[in-house]
Amino acid sequence: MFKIAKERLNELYSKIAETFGLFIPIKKGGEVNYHVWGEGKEVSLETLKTVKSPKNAFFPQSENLMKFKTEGKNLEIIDVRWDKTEKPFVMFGVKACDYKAIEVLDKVFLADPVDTYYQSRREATTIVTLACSRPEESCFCNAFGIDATAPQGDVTTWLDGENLYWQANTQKGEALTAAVKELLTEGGEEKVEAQKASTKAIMEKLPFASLDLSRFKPENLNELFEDPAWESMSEACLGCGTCTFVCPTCQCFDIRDFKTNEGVIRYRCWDSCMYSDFTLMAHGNSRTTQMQRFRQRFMHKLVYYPSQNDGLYSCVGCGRCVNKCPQKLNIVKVIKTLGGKNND
Amino acid sequence: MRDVELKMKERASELLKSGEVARVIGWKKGEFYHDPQPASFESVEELNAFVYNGFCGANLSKYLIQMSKKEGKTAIFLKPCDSYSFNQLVKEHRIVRENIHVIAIECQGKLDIEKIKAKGFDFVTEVEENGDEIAVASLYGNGAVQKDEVLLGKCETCKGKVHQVKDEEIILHEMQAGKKNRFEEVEKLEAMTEDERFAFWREQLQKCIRCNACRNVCPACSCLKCVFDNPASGIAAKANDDKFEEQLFHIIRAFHVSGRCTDCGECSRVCPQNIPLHLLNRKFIKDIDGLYGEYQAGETAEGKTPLTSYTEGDAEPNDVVNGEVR
Amino acid sequence: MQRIGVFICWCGSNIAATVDVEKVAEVIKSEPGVVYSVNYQYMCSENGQQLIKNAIKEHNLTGIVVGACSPRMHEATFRKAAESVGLNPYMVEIANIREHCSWIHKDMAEATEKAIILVRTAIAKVKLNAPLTAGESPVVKRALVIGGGIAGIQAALDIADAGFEVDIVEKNATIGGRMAQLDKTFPTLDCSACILTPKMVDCAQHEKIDILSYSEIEDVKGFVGNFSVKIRRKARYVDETKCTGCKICMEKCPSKKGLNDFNMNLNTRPAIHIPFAQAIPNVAVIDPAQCIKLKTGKCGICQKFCGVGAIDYEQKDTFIERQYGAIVVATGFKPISLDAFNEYGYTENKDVITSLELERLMNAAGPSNGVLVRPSDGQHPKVITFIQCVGSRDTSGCGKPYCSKICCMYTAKHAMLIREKYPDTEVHVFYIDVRTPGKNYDEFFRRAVEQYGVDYIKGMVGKVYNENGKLMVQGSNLIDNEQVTIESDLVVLAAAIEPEPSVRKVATLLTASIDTNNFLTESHAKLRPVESPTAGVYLAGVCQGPKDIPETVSQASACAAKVIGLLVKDKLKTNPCVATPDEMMCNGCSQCANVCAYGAITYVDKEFRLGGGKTEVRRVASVNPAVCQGCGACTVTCPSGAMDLKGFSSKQIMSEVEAICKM
Amino acid sequence: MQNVTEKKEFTPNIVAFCCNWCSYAGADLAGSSRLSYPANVKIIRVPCSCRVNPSFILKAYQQGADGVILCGCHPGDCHYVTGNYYTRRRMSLLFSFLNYMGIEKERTRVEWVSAAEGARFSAVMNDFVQKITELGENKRLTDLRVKEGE
Repeated sequence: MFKIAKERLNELYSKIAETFGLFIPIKKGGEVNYHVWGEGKEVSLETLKTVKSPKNAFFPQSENLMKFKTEGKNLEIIDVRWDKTEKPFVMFGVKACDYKAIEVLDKVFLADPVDTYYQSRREATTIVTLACSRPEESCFCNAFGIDATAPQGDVTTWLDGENLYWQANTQKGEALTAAVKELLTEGGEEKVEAQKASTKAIMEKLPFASLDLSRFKPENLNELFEDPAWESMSEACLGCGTCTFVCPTCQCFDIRDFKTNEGVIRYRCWDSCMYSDFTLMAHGNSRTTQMQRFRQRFMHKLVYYPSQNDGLYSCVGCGRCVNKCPQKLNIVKVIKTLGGKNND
Repeated sequence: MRDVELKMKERASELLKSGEVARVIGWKKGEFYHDPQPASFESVEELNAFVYNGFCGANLSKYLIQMSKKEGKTAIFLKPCDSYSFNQLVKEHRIVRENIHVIAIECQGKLDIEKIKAKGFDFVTEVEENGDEIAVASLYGNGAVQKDEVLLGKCETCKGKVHQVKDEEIILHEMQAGKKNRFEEVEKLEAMTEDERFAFWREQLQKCIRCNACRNVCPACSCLKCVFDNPASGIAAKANDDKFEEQLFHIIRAFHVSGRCTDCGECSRVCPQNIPLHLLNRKFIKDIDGLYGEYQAGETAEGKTPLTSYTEGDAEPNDVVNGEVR
Repeated sequence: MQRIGVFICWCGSNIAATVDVEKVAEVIKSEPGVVYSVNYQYMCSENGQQLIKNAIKEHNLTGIVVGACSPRMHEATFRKAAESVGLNPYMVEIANIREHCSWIHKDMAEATEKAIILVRTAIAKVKLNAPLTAGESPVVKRALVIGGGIAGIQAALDIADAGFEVDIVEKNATIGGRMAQLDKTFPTLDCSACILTPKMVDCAQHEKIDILSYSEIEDVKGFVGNFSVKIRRKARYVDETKCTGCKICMEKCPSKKGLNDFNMNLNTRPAIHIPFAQAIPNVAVIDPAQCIKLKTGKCGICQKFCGVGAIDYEQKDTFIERQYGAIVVATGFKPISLDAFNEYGYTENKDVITSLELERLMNAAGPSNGVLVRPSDGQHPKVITFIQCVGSRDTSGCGKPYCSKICCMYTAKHAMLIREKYPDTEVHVFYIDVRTPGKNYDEFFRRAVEQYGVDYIKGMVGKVYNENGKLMVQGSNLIDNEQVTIESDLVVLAAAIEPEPSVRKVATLLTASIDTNNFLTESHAKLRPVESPTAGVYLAGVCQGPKDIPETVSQASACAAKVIGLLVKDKLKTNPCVATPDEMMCNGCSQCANVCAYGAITYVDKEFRLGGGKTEVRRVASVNPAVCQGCGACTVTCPSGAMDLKGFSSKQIMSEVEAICKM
Repeated sequence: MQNVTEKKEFTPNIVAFCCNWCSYAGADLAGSSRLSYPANVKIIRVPCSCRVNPSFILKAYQQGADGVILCGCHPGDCHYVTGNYYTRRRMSLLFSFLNYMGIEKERTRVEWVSAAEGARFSAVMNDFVQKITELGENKRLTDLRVKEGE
């Protein structure tokens, strides 16, 4: 294990930025999101929940797929995907829940057929996670068996008042470590263990620590789908996309064309199953009410996705939706209502 | 506030019991004290979860678009600022006045949990409202904050404590208007140079994730199908691919609600990226006031809006600078 | 698949000298959707049009773009050509490469490049054009004239003479209007009654004219060609069909102290009365505010004496509803109230009168039987002072900013008549300017000054006050630059005229616009001066602006011509480029109707299928294509974009914008 | 042969929306009177200035316009009686708003040009082009995607 003094973090960032594009939580316009690091940027590593999750790095909110160049009646197709020969990048400060979310996304985008747009970005990334030390009341990653005190990743780091502690887990991690080695010194194991213990003590007091998910099983699918509680749960839903867009695991997108002076850009952008036109097809709309859309989102997270992915839920308990839903609806309420007997 | 909540609950119970109304729209207990959610109550039993406290900031009026179409009468609790939206919706024939029983309720300003958390209470376990002081219990320490400092942005500039519409009222204590001038922030921006203003809005709007929360919560944005969802409009788009899209979205949205926006402040309250969206709408309001005479949307449920009326001597567009005639 | 043909015109050398037409046609050939592109010397010529027609047939074109002169010039020509070979005329777009390109640019390369952009833009639009067909709506062959003054009478007679049914709705008990109150008319000095009453009789006797006197418009629905109007027939307490106009009731009526409004309240009349001798219809009316029977239940004398049993105290207002194809508004005027003009002492001095009062005093059928006397003591006035522009051309706010137009002439008329009949009378006239544009008008005025010795004083009157029974008129004489005071026996004020106040209600019902002075607005100040912007509504007389009798009659006849032109049609072709709401998106918010100048938008409750067997009733906008003029104001007001304009749809314009911005 | 390395002078791309009855006819008159204005002014015909939706103006900027000018009948002379009165209010508010967002005030303009004012139409366009040239390229309301590859 290595460590670096907190005051010297800027040197670390600077060093990483020499060879990598460095994405790190930065405060801009009052909000903390992952942005490319640069000298003078306001890094906010401790921020528990960036507004947008790190998925934006691999699965950007909007991404060009290809271009059609038209000249008169001729049409040429140009590949515009992110080029692997560009600088690889580092995602720095990823929290345990968000790292788990990347695993959820990988199962979607890297399974056959592979989404090569996602893949090329994913492969070029080295992920440096950061253990949580100060969870807040909306956190419930432990309900999904995630250990916020020891996240995985290519490199795992811990931060306390004095140092950042650094531990490489993978080859990519080793390579990054080698690149910044000159700034690191050895040691810190006890500090890390102490932090883990104290954080775990806090984690036990999380109000959502013991959510019961036992009813979300494939065999209960029909029963859950038909549950009358969906009506009242979804009643206040505005049908906005806040929950899906701040969610680290939501993966739906739309493909659209944009007309330029030269032709057309075909791009994809995040879409939300909460939107009424999400299911709009030539024949009509298969989900006509907000209840159906609302139900779809949570059934997918808690039933459909796990039934196809060995029981892995596509919720990681980051709590962003708990904080951000305009009308205070969220997945916790759904779990408590439908998840199982022990939720009362 | 506790007494107000009890009275509201009692009244809701009476209305439901007597069959006068089929449902009551109010707030229901959330997971914490600070996250009550809008809800409709159809039986006295359901009222057990009824709550009304400092975190009931949501403007419930827009729910009436759907609710007032249901069988039977709907009762709704409206804070003074929500009553403007209600009138505007009636004016635009979006809700049927006769099907609704409006209960005007007391509001002493609503709280912003994010502001409380920013004071260092980031694991809030309990909140207690004691007049101007808010006691906060958190895992990382307890303390108190001044209410003034943690009000929702929209409540800081509260435009008054008078209900514009009501069938009955539950007001037990005197209410106070906001302390800040609502155009102060707009004026601050107006005083900047073009470049500074541009930089300000670029930074703010770049945060936009096009989640549409502002639009979907907005009582003025009551279109069945928004132009941004309609491919035929030529401006439909979902997510940003370029900064322009956010500008376009917010400019057109502000224009569409101009003269109709009651300044209820919901757009800024719900924005996950905390973009001060109300400053867009307020600019229109300020300009309308300055150019065509003071106008408050939702003051009445009748009449034309400033953009659907004119006078022969109106200002020329080229002469208007910063909302004033040059 | 779209098959667009492009035709680039040289316009001789007008276009070809600065635009490389060959290159334009060549470059455009490779535009997606274009299957044919050609250039030709004169596209508008017989041969050019033939070329277009042939190409449409040969290449099975679905739309064409003509790069030529302004569409204001030949759009109709090319549309007709297209239509003649079966292509919908609205599938034609014009790229204006002459007025907007070749004529204003000198550099050939630059102009050619711009021409290409303009043609591309037109192609972008035409690709989104939809075939449009003009709609048709039936025409009810009956006209309504609101107001029975000379304007209404003339319009009604002209329309009826052409063979169409006309109803005149008059709010007073008789038709005739202001002209019936006049004594003589300028500039010929013929007797007003002598020329008006025969026309009134003509109306009464015309088999095509129905006079609905003592009636008002209550409600108007519908649109050009098909108005439905609700008319209130006020209770006159006399059966119109029975009354013979014998006037015995007037003699016997015990309540004789009602002010005679026909005589400008200068004398009195009985509660039951016929307004004047030649009234049409010659039927009595009871003033309910004055009638003892109607007020107290006792009396009933008139009923006793009426030989035909026409009196009916139980009569109530009734309503009738009729359909009309066209409506003429001829609601006329009234003199303004002079309450705000204290300086002339009108309210304090009986001998300060208005010109209209003077008309009655000089009229043989007037309160003094045509003998000019002072209202205060019945003496013959020796010195009479006229004051012009009382409340006209007044920017102080008390009066009206406009010139009332008729006062200069009638004042000269009055002065002349007085000097003629009573040569011993001294007549002074205070004026700002004397305005006499009109045939024989200035000659008339000069006669007053030169032959009749009327003393015209250029200047304003500051004050009129009573001193020892004499009216002292204090004013300035600007020509001699001195203050003058004229001791007068009678002072006559040329009060400004204003539209009859009831016009406001009429305008609202007809959705006809009104200006700040309450005059009805014409569709175009110069070119459509008798048409209201509301299709099918026409304006005659002073309701549209101050005018004298000959002008009023001209306008009334012009209205009649317009109405006849409308009523001879069985069906009206409507402009197909009208607003059209997408009901699936319409919120029914009413914003669009608020900006429609024509009242073309109404709202209907419609049932929509929601799926799952459910339905929903929603309020949605409905545009009447016969009334919509296609301005597009509603389209921008509509936040959801549900309202669109055919021929200029949002998609089309957006597409033009995209194409035109491409450098 | 011009020196190809010479920096290309900025010629603004201008879109003019003209109402059919007054301004478009005014532009026609400018044409028939041979009163020139730069070729980079391109006209889109609309029935009335009140047909111009703010989204058309924004679309023009997105597509690379450097200036947008809206022309209609003089207030009071509108062919459709009141159309341009609404235009006037809408555009007063919109322009003020755009400026509030940091968009240059001069970039967007409304001018009333009658059918008889050919000379004025030409003068207005010349002046507008000059103002936009001074102002430079539209960089604040443009969409980077549109100009890609240029």
